[in-house]
Amino acid sequence: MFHKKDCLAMLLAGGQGSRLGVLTRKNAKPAVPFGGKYRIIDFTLSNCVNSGIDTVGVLTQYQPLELNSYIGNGQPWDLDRLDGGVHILPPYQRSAGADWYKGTANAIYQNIDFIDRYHPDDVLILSGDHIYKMDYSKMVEFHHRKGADCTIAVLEVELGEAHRFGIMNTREDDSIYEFEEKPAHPKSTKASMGVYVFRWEVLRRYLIEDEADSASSNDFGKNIIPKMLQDGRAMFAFPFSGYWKDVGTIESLWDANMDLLNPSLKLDLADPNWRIYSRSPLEPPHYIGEQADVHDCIIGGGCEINGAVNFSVLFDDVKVGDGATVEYSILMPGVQIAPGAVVRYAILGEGVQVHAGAHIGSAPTDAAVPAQWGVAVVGDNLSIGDNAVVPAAAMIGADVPERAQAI
Amino acid sequence: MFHKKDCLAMLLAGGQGSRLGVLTRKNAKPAVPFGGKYRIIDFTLSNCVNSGIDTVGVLTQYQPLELNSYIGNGQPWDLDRLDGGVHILPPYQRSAGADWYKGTANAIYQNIDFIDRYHPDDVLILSGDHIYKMDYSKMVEFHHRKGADCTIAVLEVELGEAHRFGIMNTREDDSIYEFEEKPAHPKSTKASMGVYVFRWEVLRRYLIEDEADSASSNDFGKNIIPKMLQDGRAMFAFPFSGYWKDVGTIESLWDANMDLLNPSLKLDLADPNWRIYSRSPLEPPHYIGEQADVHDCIIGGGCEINGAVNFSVLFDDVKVGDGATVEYSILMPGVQIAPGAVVRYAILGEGVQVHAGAHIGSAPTDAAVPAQWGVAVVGDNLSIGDNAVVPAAAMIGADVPERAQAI
Amino acid sequence: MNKNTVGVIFSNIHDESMPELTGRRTTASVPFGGRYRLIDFALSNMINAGIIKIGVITKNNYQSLMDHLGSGKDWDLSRKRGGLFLLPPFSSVASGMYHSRVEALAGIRDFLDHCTEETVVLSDCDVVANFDLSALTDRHTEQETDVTVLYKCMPAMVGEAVYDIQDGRLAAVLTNNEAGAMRCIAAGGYILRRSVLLRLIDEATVNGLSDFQRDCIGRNLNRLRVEAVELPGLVMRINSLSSYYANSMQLLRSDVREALFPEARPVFTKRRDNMPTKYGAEAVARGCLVAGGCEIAGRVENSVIFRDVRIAKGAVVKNCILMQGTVIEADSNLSYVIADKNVVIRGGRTINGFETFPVFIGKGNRV
Amino acid sequence: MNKNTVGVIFSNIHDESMPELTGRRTTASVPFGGRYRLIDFALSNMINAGIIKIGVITKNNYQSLMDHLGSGKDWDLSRKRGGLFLLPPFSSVASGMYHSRVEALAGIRDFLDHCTEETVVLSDCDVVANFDLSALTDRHTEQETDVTVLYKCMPAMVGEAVYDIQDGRLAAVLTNNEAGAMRCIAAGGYILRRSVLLRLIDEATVNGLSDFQRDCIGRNLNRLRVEAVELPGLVMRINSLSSYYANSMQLLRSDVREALFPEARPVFTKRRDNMPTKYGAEAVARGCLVAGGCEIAGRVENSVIFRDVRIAKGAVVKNCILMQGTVIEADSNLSYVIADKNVVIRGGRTINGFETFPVFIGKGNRV
Repeated sequence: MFHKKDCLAMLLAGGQGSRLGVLTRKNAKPAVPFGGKYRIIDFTLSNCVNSGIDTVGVLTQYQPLELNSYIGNGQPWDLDRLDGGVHILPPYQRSAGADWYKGTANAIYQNIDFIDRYHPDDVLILSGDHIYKMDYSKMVEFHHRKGADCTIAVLEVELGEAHRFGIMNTREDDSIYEFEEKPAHPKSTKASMGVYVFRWEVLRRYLIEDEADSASSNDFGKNIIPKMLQDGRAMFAFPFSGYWKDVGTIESLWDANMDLLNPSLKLDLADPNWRIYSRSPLEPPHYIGEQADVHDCIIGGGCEINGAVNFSVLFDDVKVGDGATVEYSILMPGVQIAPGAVVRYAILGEGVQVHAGAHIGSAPTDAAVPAQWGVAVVGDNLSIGDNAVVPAAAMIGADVPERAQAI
Repeated sequence: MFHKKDCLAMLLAGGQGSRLGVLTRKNAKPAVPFGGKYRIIDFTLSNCVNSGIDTVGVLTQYQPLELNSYIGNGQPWDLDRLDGGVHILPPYQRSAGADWYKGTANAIYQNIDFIDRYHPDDVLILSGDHIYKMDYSKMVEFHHRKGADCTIAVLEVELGEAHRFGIMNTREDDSIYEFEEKPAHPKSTKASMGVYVFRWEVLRRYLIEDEADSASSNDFGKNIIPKMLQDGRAMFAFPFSGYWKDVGTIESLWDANMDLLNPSLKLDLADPNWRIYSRSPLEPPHYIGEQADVHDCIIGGGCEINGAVNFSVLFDDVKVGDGATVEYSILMPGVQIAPGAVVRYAILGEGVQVHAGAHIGSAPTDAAVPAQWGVAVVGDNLSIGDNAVVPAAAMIGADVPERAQAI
Repeated sequence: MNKNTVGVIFSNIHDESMPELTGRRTTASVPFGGRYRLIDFALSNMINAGIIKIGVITKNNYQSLMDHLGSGKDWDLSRKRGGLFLLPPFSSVASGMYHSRVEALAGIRDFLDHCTEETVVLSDCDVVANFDLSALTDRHTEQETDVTVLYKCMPAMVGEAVYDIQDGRLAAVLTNNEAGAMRCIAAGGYILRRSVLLRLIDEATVNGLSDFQRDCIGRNLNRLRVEAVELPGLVMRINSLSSYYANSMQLLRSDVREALFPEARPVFTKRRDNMPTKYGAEAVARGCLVAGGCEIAGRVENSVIFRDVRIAKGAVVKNCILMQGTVIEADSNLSYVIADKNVVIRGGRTINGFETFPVFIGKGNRV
Repeated sequence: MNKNTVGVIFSNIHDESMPELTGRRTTASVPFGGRYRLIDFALSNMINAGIIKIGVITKNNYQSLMDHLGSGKDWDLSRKRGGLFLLPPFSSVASGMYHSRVEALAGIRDFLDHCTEETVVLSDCDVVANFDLSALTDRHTEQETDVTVLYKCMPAMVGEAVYDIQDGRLAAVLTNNEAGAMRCIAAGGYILRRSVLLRLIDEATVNGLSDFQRDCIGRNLNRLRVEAVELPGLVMRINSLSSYYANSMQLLRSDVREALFPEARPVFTKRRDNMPTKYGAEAVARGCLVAGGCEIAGRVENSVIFRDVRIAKGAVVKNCILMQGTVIEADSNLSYVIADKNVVIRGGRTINGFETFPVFIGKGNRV
């Protein structure tokens, strides 16, 4: 039995996220750890449930094992509902054949049956790789007030940055008359956040049409939105203000983690009225040793800190030995830093072992060629040997033997 | 965090089940309704949990929407565990590429990572389309006692029937020396039930080898089992006795439903120590009208019966009007039989509407050509018009207009 | 969702009126209608109105209620935010057992205080009805009403509080002095602004008043906006064994079933993993409501049959209510009998009650 | 799985020994170790031994325990078969509140009777230990023991029951008469054959006996096979505010943490959706156990800090236990303080206790 839902959310979590390199080798991007206890997808899922949306389809096709088992029955997000709740939606075979998801629009197209069973008025289309807190119910309300067929959430960006985004050019009443993808000469600073509300009846028709067009790449941004604009559909830009960050690259992922250490950040993780839910681990409290030096950092459960940890985000079960130094780094669950090792400006994947005296990363000020500086990244479960060196901007995908110099 | 599991189960639920015709047009075979309140997969899932196996992977790829939403979080089977529980495992994309499941062995091969995270000693391989009650823990115990690499559950069949099964030829100690698929001249009557226990370490190696062999069809029965026999692996046949039925065809599905009406059936659905769990509906009790005639039947919740219902299995919310007759039939949820209609020897899919005076199916004794007689089948949500006629053995995939004679 | 409303259900308030059925359980957990407990109707009205935070006030005998409700999963109330709260006595140090509705409310003052919802719906469990509560809470909120009392015109008992209603407003709370007279009686609950409810509780506690209807509402009609709304459609009140029997038998009418079990507002209840009901070769069933898990081999007419009942060959059951797990052995003959849970009637016994005096057989008896 | 064993936990038995901490809660729900309640250790030992059916006997003040346990989901005990059963008083008509362990067991006789498991593990909540209970239940079953008493040699109180053990068998239950003497004391629970337990309860009830150790076990040593097994490893007994403080401080030793939180046997507890703990620019932390959700902007040394604690800039906290939600405002100075939940220490205040006499600040106080 399926009850009618006013609005349901479809969360696009299928992409490989190849710009995150070794961090997504065996893991879909939305399941990448973030902020000391979360996964990236926690923000979107929590936004849904906090906005009163209790039916969420998660579209996956790339390495979903970790993501599926993380989402599980949806209980951490209060999405284990009798009617509705969270549903993982992989591609599947029909009597007529089988297809992987070709583009974002095709992914929704392939799940029309799923959406239809809830008879929604509106469908919210979301991405699984943005860090933000947003009350979607206000956007849906706006969408209704405007009588829109499609409403797109937009964020004011700086003019100098606007060329990196999809820009919405709007009239005074917030209606959209033009959409420009990464314009060289932007006419406005309203950047699309990749959050759409569609009247389902209208979107459904466009999806079917789009699927029939063999020339289409079946993408919302490239095909569906331009076609709707061209047809003169009622399309509006919903202005959002607040923290919002796409964490699709190593730099932006590192930045977004460092942002959490900023006391004046406009993203309050402690707000009891808008919790960010996550599947929390069972670890005991963390222990800060008598010789430790911790400040400007986030430290997860079960950690044992005996060295210096500053300007860093440490997930659960990280061990930092005596005299070790961790600065401006992100250490994912289970990382072990042996005594005397130094980690600076680095992202270490789950279970990475850094042996005594090893050096990973370096400060931008130490870079010989500033343009070549970058955050060092080490993939899950790798070992960095005694006194080995991993330079800035390295992307490590295999163990580094002792005393070796990785490249 | 994943705890070690002694044994986990992998349930092959991927096949299209094309021999069930219109009943699996939009539904995977394991999700086909059975026995008045169950789905076929309930039996295997309940066997798992009753046998103490709390981690089950369900391998799907064909029309899994209904099956996924039926299994949901696994709560009806007590499989909504913090650690373990039921996991739907569709095919997915890796960095290296993507593949649909090619055969039963390939389906398990593609999920080696999933199995590995639980470090099981043994893996139980099951099918999702058999009706039986079996304590797998006894089979696993036998497997350990024998020191087997692979144990296959076998059922004694009649010699005349043995040619329809995979037959295990065994020595006195139950060890298998030969496997013959549908032998013309069977040497034994021990038929494989499609229930295997493997030492995971051994199976894992064979799966990897088999995958590397491009000539293989990646199937347990055709490739893995013969190869292991050939290598002289310790393989044993575990004798099972009790009710067991493959419900892969219309006839066997109908038979198995009718079996439930037999009071001497060796499949006790009322046993409190071995419940068959299912996702039960919310319907009120059923109502039997003052003019009704019900005997030899199973009737689900929410039904309203005002006609004659004999030798039939009725699921939830079926309505049978005044003077209507239902005999030797299976009526899936929400079927409506208008007054005066007659349904005999038929399977009606969910939500089928049979209008006044329509006739569906007929008794074998009325068949002009006995060899052409068969159970009539009507697909989900179809309408059979006033006074329309659906003959025996028909497979109806579209509405039948009033007074029409379907073929 | 009805995010701004919290529900509170009194599970014990009417226990004394049906001692046979409430000897070992609360009114809330009295079985009704083949697969339900009385609380299911109050709970389902709230759930179908989108209320997801519901407190159940208990007093004693509540083990069976806890068993029924479990974690609330079957009502979709096993939630991180909101959900089902069992509120036993002793929730605060000072309060012991309560004896009146006002004391019961005082005992959960902390719970009510910690809520953030603006509106509270209070409900008892003695009324069986299925109505659109959300329309009523919406109206309450839109019209900025302080208290909405729900009522139904029906035969009243002597001494019972009855309403004098003028133009949809509650004008006075009176006391009925004529047995069986048609009167406007509280039914289906009260909708209150939470701040008003807290004030009424505090004032009653300070002044030692204990009657919610007369003292809290009736005495404050001059300073509160109290609307009275008659419940639409079917309303059954279960306040004695005979009304229990009569109302159960009403369920054999299709219009009554349609009113109580509309498709749009399902009645939630605990799910059980039983098999579907089976009728044997010699079974005869006429005019019966039959729940799942039964095996009917004999004859059953004009009766309400709960889950997991066995009626053996040759047995005849007429005009009976057989609760969960009743076993009627071969060739027994029953009419006008109410069998509580797990009763066994041995083979060949005959037990006949009368329409106005059904025989009651207590839980677990072997006759 | 340990399908043949059912667990029973007494939540209230030791409430009188720590009135400060149990004023508004059971011993079971006393916070310990930064994110746990005492019951978590008893529960986790059972869960890690594969026991999936656990009854918790309550008496009063159990609202906080209900809040903690919820539906049992966080212990993976929200199950259809087995699971967590809260057993309040009044579960049967006759029994009122219990006053002794024997009465408490008599009050859940029905529950024990309906179990099908052969073995029962009884446990209190005053002992903090993490041990392999499954090895002990296996041994109990294999050796066909009637009763296995678990004990630890430790300082005993005067008047306390102590064991005389001969060759691994319990020879006598004696009474200690020397304060602080090292004695074998019951710790960690009792493992009993269920049939034996039922008989012992019935006999004690008939004879009006009330002391489980002396009457039920001590008097029957001649006819029962009673083994005594010393608990391996670390055992903490919390039976006063000072032992609560001393044992909490033990958690700052890494060997103690390793013994109490081994990877193989996690300690389950209620999960909270808080953020991870954040250390500010001027934070200094040395030798501290710190749970999630905290914001540390000041200085904290040699302390146990529960979830959601705020320590403002300039504040200094040494040798303290700060429970959930404590707020230490700027420039305060605390040493040897135990702050119960949601205490607020205003800016600039100084409160110093002494190692053997820590200052206790009750729940919700604003100082």
